[in-house]
Amino acid sequence: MTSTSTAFATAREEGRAALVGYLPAGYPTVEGSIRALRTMVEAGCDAIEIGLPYSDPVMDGPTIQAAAQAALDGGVRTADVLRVVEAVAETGVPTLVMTYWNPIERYGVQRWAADLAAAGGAGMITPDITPDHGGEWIAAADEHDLDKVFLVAPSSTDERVAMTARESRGFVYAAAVMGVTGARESSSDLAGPLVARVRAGGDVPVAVGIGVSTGDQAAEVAAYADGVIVGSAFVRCLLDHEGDEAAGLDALRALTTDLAEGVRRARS
Amino acid sequence: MTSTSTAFATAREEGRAALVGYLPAGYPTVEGSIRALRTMVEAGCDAIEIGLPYSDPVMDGPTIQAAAQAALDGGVRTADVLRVVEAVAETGVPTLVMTYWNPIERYGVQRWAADLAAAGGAGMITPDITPDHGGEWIAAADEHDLDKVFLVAPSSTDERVAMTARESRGFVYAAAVMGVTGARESSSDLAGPLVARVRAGGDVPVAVGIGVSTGDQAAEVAAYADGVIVGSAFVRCLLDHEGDEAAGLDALRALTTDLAEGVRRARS
Amino acid sequence: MSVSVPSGPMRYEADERGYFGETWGGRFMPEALVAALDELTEAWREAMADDAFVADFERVLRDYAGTPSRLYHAERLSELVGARVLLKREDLNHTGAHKIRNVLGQALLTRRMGKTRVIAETGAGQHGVASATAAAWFDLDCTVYMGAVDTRRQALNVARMQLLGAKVVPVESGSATLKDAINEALRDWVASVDHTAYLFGTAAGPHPFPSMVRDFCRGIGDEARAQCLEQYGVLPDAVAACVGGGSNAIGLFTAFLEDEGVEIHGFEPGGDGVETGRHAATIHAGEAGVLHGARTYVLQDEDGQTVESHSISAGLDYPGVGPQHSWLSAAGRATYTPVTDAQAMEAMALLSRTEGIIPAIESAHAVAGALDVAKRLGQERGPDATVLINLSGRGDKDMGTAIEWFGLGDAEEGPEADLEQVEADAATGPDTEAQQ
Amino acid sequence: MSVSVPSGPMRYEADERGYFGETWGGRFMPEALVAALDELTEAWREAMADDAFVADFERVLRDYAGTPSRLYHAERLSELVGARVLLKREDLNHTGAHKIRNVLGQALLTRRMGKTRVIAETGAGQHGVASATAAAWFDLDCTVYMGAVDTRRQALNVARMQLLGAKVVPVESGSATLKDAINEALRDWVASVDHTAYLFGTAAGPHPFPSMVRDFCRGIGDEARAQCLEQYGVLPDAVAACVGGGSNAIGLFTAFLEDEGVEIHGFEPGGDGVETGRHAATIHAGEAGVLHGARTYVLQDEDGQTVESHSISAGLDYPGVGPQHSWLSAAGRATYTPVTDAQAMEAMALLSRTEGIIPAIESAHAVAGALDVAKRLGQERGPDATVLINLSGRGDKDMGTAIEWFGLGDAEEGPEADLEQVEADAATGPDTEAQQ
Ligand SMILES: Cc1ncc(COP(=O)(O)O)c(C=O)c1O
Ligand SMILES: Cc1ncc(COP(=O)(O)O)c(C=O)c1O
Repeated sequence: MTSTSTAFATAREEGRAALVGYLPAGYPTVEGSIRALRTMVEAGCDAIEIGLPYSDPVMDGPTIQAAAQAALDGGVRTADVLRVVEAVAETGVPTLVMTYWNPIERYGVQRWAADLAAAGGAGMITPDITPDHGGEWIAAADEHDLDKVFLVAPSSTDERVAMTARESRGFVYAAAVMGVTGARESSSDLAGPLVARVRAGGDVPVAVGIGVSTGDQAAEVAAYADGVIVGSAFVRCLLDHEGDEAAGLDALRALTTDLAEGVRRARS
Repeated sequence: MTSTSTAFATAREEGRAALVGYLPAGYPTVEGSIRALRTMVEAGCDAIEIGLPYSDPVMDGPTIQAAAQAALDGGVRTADVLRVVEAVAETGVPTLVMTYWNPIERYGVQRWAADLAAAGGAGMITPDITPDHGGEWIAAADEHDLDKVFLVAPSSTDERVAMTARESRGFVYAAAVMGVTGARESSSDLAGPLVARVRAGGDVPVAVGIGVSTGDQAAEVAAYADGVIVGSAFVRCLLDHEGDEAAGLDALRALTTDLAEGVRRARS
Repeated sequence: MSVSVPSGPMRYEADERGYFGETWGGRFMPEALVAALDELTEAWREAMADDAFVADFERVLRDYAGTPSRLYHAERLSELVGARVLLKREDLNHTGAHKIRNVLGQALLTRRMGKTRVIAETGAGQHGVASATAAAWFDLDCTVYMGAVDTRRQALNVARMQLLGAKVVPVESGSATLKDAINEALRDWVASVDHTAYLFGTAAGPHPFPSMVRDFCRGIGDEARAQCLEQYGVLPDAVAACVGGGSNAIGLFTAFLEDEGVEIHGFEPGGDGVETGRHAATIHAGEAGVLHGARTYVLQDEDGQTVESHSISAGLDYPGVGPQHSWLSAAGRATYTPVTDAQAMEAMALLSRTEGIIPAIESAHAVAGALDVAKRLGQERGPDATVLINLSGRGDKDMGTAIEWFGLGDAEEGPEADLEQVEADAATGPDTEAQQ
Repeated sequence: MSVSVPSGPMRYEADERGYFGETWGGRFMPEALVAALDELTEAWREAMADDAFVADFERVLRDYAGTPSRLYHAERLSELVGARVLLKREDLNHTGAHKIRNVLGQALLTRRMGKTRVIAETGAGQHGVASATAAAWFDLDCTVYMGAVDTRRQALNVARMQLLGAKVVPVESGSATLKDAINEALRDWVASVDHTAYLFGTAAGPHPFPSMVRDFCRGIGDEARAQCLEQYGVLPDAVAACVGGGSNAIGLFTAFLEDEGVEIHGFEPGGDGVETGRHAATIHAGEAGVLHGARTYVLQDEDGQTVESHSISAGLDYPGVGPQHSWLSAAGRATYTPVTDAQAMEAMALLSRTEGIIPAIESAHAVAGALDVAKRLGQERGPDATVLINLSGRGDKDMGTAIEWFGLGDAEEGPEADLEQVEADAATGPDTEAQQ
C-alpha cells in the first residue's frame, strides 16, 4: 500500500487540492457500498475514507449516523469493512478507514493493523483518538507502515496542532468548524487559520473537512488547503435515492464531478 | 307539645317498651316523608325522630346517608323539616328532630327552638352534641320546654353516663354497639349493661338504638330498655321500593307492625 | 365575644375544653368518641410534660424525618422583590412536607397509649402517605380513608400507601372527597376506638386535635425563629404560610404569636377568585359554624350545609379550617388573605426558575402571598426587611397539575405558557395585596 | 498490567492523563474537545486547591442541598438481618438523590470558568432535573439531551426540567436512550465548547470527569465515615452502593479505600438475570473496551459495538461504568455483584414496609445486595457487625414501575403481589450472594 500523501503529492503537482471522499461501509449493502465508492473513484476522488459503522458515533451528524445505523441494522461486521477496503484499494486510490476506537480495540489493534495493511488499506483516520492517547495505534501503524490521520480543530492549541502534525502520517484532518459532520451552507472562517497553523507545525498535507457539499465550497477550501474532505454530501446522494441504486450512483458521480472541478478551479 | 317521656310512661304502663321510629325528612320528597312517617305512627310507633339531612353525617351508616343525600339532592331545606314535624306532631305522637349541630347553629339556636316548639316538636336528638358542649342548646330547650335527647355509648364513663342522664330530657339514647347506624344481625352485648348504667344515673327513660331491624331484635332489646329505636331498617323499606310509594308504605307498615309486636312480646 | 378570654401568653391557647377565645374549637362530637378524645387529651398532656417523650419525639424527627429543616436565604428571589426572603425548607423533610412531624408525633403517642392500629383520612394522599410512613416505622396497622374520586385521581399516592403496607379504603359517600373521607374515618373510629388511634391530618377537628397537631408541628416555627435570630440577628418582619386545615401555618405562627412586631400572614386558597364562589378561602369568605367537631369558619350555605370547596391544590381544598386560625383572625393577630390558583401557579414557576426549588402548590400559595408582603415591606423598610415563608412541601406530587396548567412535558413542543415572563412579572409591584 | 501503578494512598487515583491502574479511563475523545477538557481539568484542579471554592461548595451543599445527609440506623431492618444496618440518607437531599452534589459542584465550577450555559444528558431524567436545578440556582442557561424514547416515558421529568427553566431536546438517534443522549450532548459540546460546560451525570466519561465527579460526590463517604465513627465508635464492616455509571458508589467508596478492614461492595443491575443477557451488569459481565471516552468495562458484542443494556432501574441502565470502578474491581479492592430486578423490587418493598422509606429502585439494588452481606457478617461477627448502605435516592420517581410490578394503585382491588411475604422472606438466609 501507499501512503495517502502520494495522492496529495500528485494533486500538488497538478496545482490543485486533493478530493477525499467518504462513505460508510455496508450502506446500503456491503456490495452496494463498494460500487458506490468505486463510482466516486472513477469520477475523480483522489483518496477514499471508508467509515466503519459504530453504535456510538459522537462526531457524526445525522446524515452519516443514519447511513451507518442502517448499515449496522443490515448486519455489517468489522470484517466486511476490510472487504470493502480491499475492493476499493484495488483501484489504486489510497483508501483509509475512518473509525471510532472501540471496534479496533475489540478486533485487536495489532491484528487490525496487519489485516488492514493486507487488504491494501493506506491507514486510518481516528476521530476519537488523539496522538497522546493513541500510543498503541501509533505503534501498530508504524509497524505496518500505515497512515495515521489525526484531527485538529479550531480549538486546538498551537502546541497540540504541532504535536498532531508531527504524529500524523498521510495527512492531517482539519475540522473546519466547531461541530459534527454534516453539510453546511458556507465554509468556516476558522478553517484557513487552522490550516496555516498545521503547516507551521510540519510539512504533512492538511485536508479540510466537515461541511463541504458543493463544487463552489470545495473551490473555496481548495484555495488554502491541500485537500477537501467530503462525507455527508456523498452519503446524502445515497440516502436520497434509497432503493434506486442507479440513481444513487448517478448522483454520486455528478457530485464527485462537481467537487473535482471545484478543487481544480480553486487556484485559477 | 308534650315531652316524649309521656310516650315512654304510657308504654311502661302497658308493661312494654316504646317503639321509636326514624326517617329523614324529605325522602323521597317532603310530602312523601310525611306520608311515610304518618304510616309508621298509624302502624304503632310511639314516638318519631325526624332526621334533618346534613352534608356531613359522621354518625350515619350507608343506608341513612343514602336517603339523606337523596333528600338534599332533592332540595330539602331546614324549614321543610319543620313542616314535616308539624305534620307528624299533629297525629299526637311525640315528634323529635334528630340533627347534627351545624344546621341548627346556622338557623339560630333560639329561633330554632322557638320554631320547633311552635311546630309542635317535642325536642331534639343531637348526635354530635354532648351536654358539656351543648350549653346554648340546653338553655334554648329549657326555655322552650323541649326534650334534649343526648346519647350515651358503651365507651362512656360512668361519670359521663350519669352527667348525660342528668342533662337529658325525654329519654336517653343508648347506642347499643360501638359503630354507626345500620341494621345488624344481632344486637349487642354492650347494650344491657349500658342501659343499667343510665338507670343508675337517674330515672329518665332509656331507649336503645342502632342495629335493630326485626321484631325479634326489638323484643330482645325491649327486655331491658324503655324504648327501642329503629332507623336504618325503616329507611331501607323506602330505599328498596324507590319509585313505588305504595309498596314502600306497605313495607313500612309491615315492619312497624312486626316491631310493635316485638316490643310487646318482650316481657311476656 | 367574652371578657374572660385570657390576655398575655395564654391568650391564643385553648382552654381546658378546647375553646380558643371562648368560641372557636371545642368538641362537637358523638358521645361514642368522647372517651377516646378524653383519653387522647390526657395522654397528649402527659406526654408533652414527659421529658422522655419529648426527647423521643425530637430524636425521631431528627434522625428519621431530617429536622431541623434548613432556613434558606433565597437570594435571587430576595433581589427580585427588594427584601430578604427566607424559606423554611420543610420540603426537604422525609416524605417531602411538614406533615411528617404531625404523624410521627401522633404515632409515637399511639404507641405510648398501647394502641396497635391507626386510621387516617387523606385528600390527595399526602397525609395518607405520611401516616402510612409513620405506621411502617412504628410497626402499626394502618388504614387510610380516601375519597373514591381521589383514589382514582391519585393512583400514585394510593400505590405509595400500599407499598408502605397501609390499606387504602375508597370512600364513595357524599362528594367522595376529603371531607367524606374524614366522615368515614370517624365512622371507623366510633367502632374501633378501643385499639385504634385516629391520626388526624391537620390542626382542625375536635379538641384536642387542633392543639395537639399544633404542638407536633410547632417545631417549624420554633426552629425558624431560632435560626433567623442566629443567622441574621433579627426576628423576621413577617412570617407567612399557606392555610388548608392549618397545621403548617399554626406550626409556624405559634413561635411568633407573642412577638408583636412580627406580622403573621396566612394565605388561603382563592381558587378561581373568591368572587366566583369557586374557592376554599374559609376564613376570608366563610361563616362561623361547626364542621368535623369544631366551631370555626366554614364554607356553608344558608342552611349550614357544607359547600364544596375548590382549589388547584388538593391539600388546601377543604371547606373548614383549624379553629385557632379562626380565633387568630377574629382576634386580629393574624391576617388571612386569599391567593388564586393563577397566582399560586405563577409563584410555583417563579420559585422553580429562580431558586431551583419546585414547591408544592400549597406552599406556592404562601410564596405568592408573601412576595407581595415582601415587596411592601421592602419599600417601607428597605432591603433588610425579612419575610420568612414556610415552604411546607415539595412539588413532585404536583407535576401533573403543572403539566396541565403550563402545557409542559412535551419535549418536542416545549412549554405552552411563557415561563420567561414569570420572572419579569415578579419584579413589578404588589398585586395579591392590591386585589384584596 | 504494569508495575508502575503506585501503591499506598495514590494507588486508586488516576494519573496525570486520567488513567487508573495505567489502563482504565483516559480520554478517548475528539480533538475538538481536548482544549475544553484540558481547561476543565485545570479549573477543577485549581478549584479543589482553592479554599474559597471548597468553602463555597460546602456552603451551597449545606444551605441549599441539605447536606450532610443523615446516617440512619434502620432498626427494624437490622433486627431482620441480625446485623447493624445504617442508611446514608441521600434521599433527603434537595431533588431527592446524591446527584445534586455533582451538579452543584460542576455548576459552581462553570461559574468560576466564566461560562454561561450548561448542557447535560439524562436517562430517566434524574440528572437532567438535578442539572436544571443547579442551572436555575446559578442562573445559567441549560439544555438537557434526553433519548426520545425516554422523553415520552418520563413526561413528568421533562415537565420538571421545563418548569426549572431548562430546554429539553429529545434525541432520536441510535436506540434513542441514555447513551445516545450522551452522544448528542457531546455533539452539542463540540460546537459550543467556548461558552458551554458539559455537566456529566456520573463518574464515567473522559478524564477529568471520573475523578472530578468523584470529588464532588465524595462528601457521601467522607460524611458517612465520620458519622459512623462518631455515632457508633467504629468503622463499618462493609459499605455498599449501587453502580450505574458509578457516581454514588465512588462517592461512598473513596473515603474507605484505605481502610483495609472495610469490605467494599458495588451492586450492579442484574436485570432479568445475567444469564439471560438482559442486564446491565457491566463489570460482572462486560469486557474491557472504550465507551464515551474512557476505557472501562463495556457491554459490547464481538465487534465492539455497544450492546443495549437492561435494568428495571433507568438510572442504572447504562452499558458502561466509571473507569475507577473497573480498576477497583481489577485491583481486587471492591467486589461488584449483580442484583436482579426482582431482588431489587423485593428490597424496595421491604424497606418501605419496615422503615417507611421508599427507596429509588437504583438504591434498592444496594439494599438488596447489602442485606445479604449483612446477614453473612451478622452470622460471622454478631449483631454489632455494621453495614453502611448508600441510600442514593428516593423512590417517588419510581412509583409507576412499582405499580406495574406489584399491581398497586387500585384502592378497590388492593395490591396484587403478596407484600406481606416480603418481610418473612427477608428474615431468611443470604440469597443474592449465594446465587453468584
Ligand atoms: C405541602 C403541604 N402544605 C400544606 C398543606 C395544607 O395542610 P395544612 O394547612 O394542615 O398545613 C398540605 C396538605 O396536604 C401539604 O401537602
Ligand atoms: C437515586 C439514584 N441512584 C443511583 C443512580 C445511578 O447513578 P450512579 O451510578 O452514577 O450513582 C441514579 C441515576 O439516575 C439515581 O437516580
